[in-house]
Amino acid sequence: MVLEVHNLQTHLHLKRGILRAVDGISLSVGEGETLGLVGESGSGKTLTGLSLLRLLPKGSGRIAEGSIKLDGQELTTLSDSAMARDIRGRRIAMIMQDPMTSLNPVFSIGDQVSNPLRNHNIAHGATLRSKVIDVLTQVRIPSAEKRLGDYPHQFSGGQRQRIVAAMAIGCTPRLLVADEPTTALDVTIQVQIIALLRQIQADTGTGIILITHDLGVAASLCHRIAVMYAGRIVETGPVRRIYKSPAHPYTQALLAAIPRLGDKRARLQAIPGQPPSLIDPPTGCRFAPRCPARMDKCAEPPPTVTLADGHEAACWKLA
Amino acid sequence: MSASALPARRIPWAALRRLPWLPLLVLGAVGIAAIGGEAISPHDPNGLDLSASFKPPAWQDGGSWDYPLGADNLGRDILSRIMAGCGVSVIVAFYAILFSGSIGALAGMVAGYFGGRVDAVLMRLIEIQQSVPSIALALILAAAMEPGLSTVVIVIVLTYWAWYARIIRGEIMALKGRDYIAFARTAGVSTPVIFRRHLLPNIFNTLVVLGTLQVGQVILFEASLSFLGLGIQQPDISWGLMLSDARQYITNAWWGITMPGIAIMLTCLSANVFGDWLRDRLDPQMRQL
Amino acid sequence: MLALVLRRLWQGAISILGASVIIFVISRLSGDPVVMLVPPDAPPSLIAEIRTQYGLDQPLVWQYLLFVGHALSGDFGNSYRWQMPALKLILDRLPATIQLAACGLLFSVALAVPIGVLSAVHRGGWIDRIGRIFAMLGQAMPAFWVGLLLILVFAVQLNWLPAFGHGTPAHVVLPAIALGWYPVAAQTRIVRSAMLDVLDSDHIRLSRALGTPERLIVWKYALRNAAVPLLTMLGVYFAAMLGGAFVVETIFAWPGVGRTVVEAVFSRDFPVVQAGVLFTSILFVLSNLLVDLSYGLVDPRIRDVR
Amino acid sequence: MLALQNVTKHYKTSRGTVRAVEGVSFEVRPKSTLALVGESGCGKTTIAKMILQLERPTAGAIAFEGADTATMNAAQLKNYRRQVMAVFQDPYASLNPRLRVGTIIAEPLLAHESPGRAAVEKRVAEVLDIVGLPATAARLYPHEFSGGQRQRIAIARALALRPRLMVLDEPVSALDVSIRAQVLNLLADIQLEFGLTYLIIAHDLALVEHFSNDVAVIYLGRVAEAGPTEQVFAQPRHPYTQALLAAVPQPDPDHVLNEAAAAGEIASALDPPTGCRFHPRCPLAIDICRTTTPEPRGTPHQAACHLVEA
Repeated sequence: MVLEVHNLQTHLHLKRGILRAVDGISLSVGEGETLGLVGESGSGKTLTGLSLLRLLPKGSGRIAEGSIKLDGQELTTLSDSAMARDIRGRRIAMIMQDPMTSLNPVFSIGDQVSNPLRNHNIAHGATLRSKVIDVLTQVRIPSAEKRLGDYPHQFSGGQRQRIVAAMAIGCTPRLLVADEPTTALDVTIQVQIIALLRQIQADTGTGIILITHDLGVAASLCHRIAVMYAGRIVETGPVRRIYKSPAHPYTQALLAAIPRLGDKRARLQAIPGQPPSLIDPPTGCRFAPRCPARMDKCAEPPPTVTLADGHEAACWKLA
Repeated sequence: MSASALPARRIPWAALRRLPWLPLLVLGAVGIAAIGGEAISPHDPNGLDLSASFKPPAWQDGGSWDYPLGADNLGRDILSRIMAGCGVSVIVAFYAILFSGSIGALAGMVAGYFGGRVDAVLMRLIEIQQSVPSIALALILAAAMEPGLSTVVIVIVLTYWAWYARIIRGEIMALKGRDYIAFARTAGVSTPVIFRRHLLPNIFNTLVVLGTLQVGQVILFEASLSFLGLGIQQPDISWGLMLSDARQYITNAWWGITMPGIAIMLTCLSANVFGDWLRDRLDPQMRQL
Repeated sequence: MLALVLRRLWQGAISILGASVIIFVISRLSGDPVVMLVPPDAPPSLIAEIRTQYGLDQPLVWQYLLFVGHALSGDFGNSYRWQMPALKLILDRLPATIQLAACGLLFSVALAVPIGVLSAVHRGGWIDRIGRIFAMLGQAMPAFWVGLLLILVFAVQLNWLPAFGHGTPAHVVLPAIALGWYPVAAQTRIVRSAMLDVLDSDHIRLSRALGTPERLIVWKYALRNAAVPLLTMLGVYFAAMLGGAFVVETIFAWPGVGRTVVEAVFSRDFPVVQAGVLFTSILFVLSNLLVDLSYGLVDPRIRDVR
Repeated sequence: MLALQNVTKHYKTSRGTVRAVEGVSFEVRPKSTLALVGESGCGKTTIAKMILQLERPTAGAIAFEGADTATMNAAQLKNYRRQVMAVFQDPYASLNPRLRVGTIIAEPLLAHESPGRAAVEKRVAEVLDIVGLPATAARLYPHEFSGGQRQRIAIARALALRPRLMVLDEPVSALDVSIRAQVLNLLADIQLEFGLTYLIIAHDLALVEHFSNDVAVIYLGRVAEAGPTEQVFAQPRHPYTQALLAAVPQPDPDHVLNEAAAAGEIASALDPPTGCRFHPRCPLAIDICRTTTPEPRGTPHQAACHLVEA
């Protein structure tokens, strides 16, 4: 396993109280595997990604408990300078949502793409330049060597996301955390970035954590899916099982709530209510207040039930 | 995150409990001295007493509590003169802020909301205004007119209206782009109602904050002009004028230039701290001003 | 780029023209300007002569055009007091003022940039707090008072530095500090808030996520982004220095334009006042022009967009 | 009910003329839903702004029940504004945070009628009930509600005057997946109940197929394809529509995306391609596509493509 996370708890210390944004999740990513972390806003998926890099909001964010192991090495106890030197950008890299803002507008892309290579002592001098051209060519930036001196605003949104990907893969990281990498893009561009991520994985064998709210994007890219709700993983399993035979009522409800092409139902199955506050979350199953299959038992924490090889769900109904 | 995602900006009475008391105390004292005038000052501020000439502050050798902050070259009580100077500062600040604020706000609102040619003309006017340094403007005004309180006010208004106009214009333009104003326009709500309901409440807070923050600047400006001899004239008393008088005796009497300066500093400091506090409460988005 | 330069030049010319209107109109506010152009005891024949000579019997618009015409040919009239062309008087004093303003700006920027950056990086820390206190104090102290205090302490009491005059580098220290003191506060605020904005941006977050050392993030990647507001600031504050120079030059007996104009106001030496103020405005507009043109150096977007 | 005829909008900027909308025509049938679909920058929002009279068309006509909006007098325009209401994308930006919900909802009401206080309160309570919020909501401020609830308030406000046409600009794209269905169902319900006509602007094709009766696919300011939703989605004729549909990820791991359907990137409206604006990305482009703008062919299912038989 490239990454193994066990019982991770990330808290945000706010004025209103402690927000348990990530509340005891466990997951793993294998070599060449893509894990989809699927959930709605506020489900804790983005903070999970930032926890892996230990880049939580300064002052308020804290990893309260749990372990994060990268190739067997524990990250939660590593010093911050060691994280910056050996982990971030070197062994775990990141792609963010908005390509229009994730590149520095006043530095040339040559400088920005070479920056991680230089900082991590991957290449210097003349080899640095050829390496940068290589990486840019790998993400299919046309005539890369002529464009090293260009600035981000001279590229389109899709190209910028390719450049961000180039910055991320330059040091051939073991794990790529992609936080909504296609959400800000148009459909026809989105499909190109999906293809690019697939190609990067085929070329380098990197593990990918894809953080997304879009069940379509997750289905097209992931090998396994972990569905998050209110700070917890409610169901995890191989992609086919999650979409074809979802076990947790939340996963089922989510899949029923989205319109699909070619599917002309008159009404969508809405999920009533809203997610709970994570400052003072319910003790039992967090989806219970909105769940159609709610039982008395749901007031207690639900057990994690193994349904098939690698397919687990936390629900009393399945126990 | 968009600014409108903030909680509704009602007048935050709860927050008023944590008033900045010290600055308010200083400003209150200035206000009382301005209103009370000679009635409450220990000496006649213009009263000469050559025997008390260059009397140091009370805590120094040779000082007496009769002249707590010392006396100037003509033996006039510095404390009484500082108290008398409060009046000028308050009057100048009041009129200058009232006029520059209303002119600037009106220009800014009109230009910001209607845009186009009106806006272009205003922006050019602001640019021109800003190409004459305000002290230079004061100099030619003083050369052309009698220096005095009203000249000081006119100069400050001519200088600061553009500051208000620019900020209010920017705020109106930002507000104008908000979806709730777009909705009001599409729903047929009339322009005066849009101004009253959506624009003025926002602008009002901004104006209050800008006005408070301007108090300190106006006081400094008045002091500078009076110091140069282009502002308040004898026998009226202003802090800047006191400093100008004391300047030539800088080697004999350090208190002459120190005490009025401290009065200026404390008043400005208090006004600025209070303004910052107001801004943080009423208009957290303006923090960089 | 050339088009941009030309457009900014044109706009600058308009501004200076506008400034000349302001100066002209105000100088006519007090009524008959001849009174200011002649000695108080001038005989009526001289007044009439000067009136015709300066075209003051003509309509106001024509008078303005005459004023501009004369100004363009370098004729602002003769200084009554110094008996020499006002223009030459001002031009002679201009270098000293520029020198003082530049030193003042250097002092304030050298203080404001590091304090602002460190305040933003250690937001809420001790540098931030001390910076805030200093900023608060700075904004409450008029430049002339700072100047007097500096003279009191460093010239009168300690006798370290000269209080008056011009010539050696030591002479410029106190006036430059007095001039640069007030803007430090506002500049620190601008740098701090610009840095806070940048440090909170996605691209800095990405830089961190890719392991860029914090030192590089702050002093290279973030600071260059913050440079645009910083540059704007430079233009505005160089201009403010020119304004402040009127007061500071008077205190320190600095032989610059400011002191000359202040003295001219008291001797009602109107040609000198007009020339001095107009040249301050020109300097003002030129400095803003330079700043506008230098944006392109730090921000590549501006190079392409306009 | 609403008809756009050759509507064009050009913006003059310092960098040149932005041809945001170019000769767009379509018609919205009463009590039905027409969807405008397209990618960002295609001009769909500009079209909505023109319909809402926030912008004036550079050329062309927008007619409401046969009357040209450009020639309306003040009273007619006011009546038009009363009949046409808008719901915007971001429920955080579209409600004034300083006003109580009751005041927000009553805003259009008070602009057109002068009912008494009690009448206003009654109407507000009525529409709040329709959108599924308690009458007590009127006394609260927007920040006390979640995104989905705020969008309900925005819908209530648009509904207060019982308009005929509602322009829905991406009404659910700012909401979470589980909340979207609630709001979409609500919109469908009130359409049926009050006989409303909808013009919805969206980029989510599955949503459009689900929600609309007719659709117009916009590419770079022009209508590429338009017609009854069922026909357009079942048999897309324009290569752009085909590419769009092939690129939508499906919540189905067996679905294969067609990555080659539309290569390259969208051109700039500052300098749109000649001829068919899609030709640089079109896998089927032939010579005529580069030179001649294709006219729409077919009715009611029309496509503006040289390769489509009339």
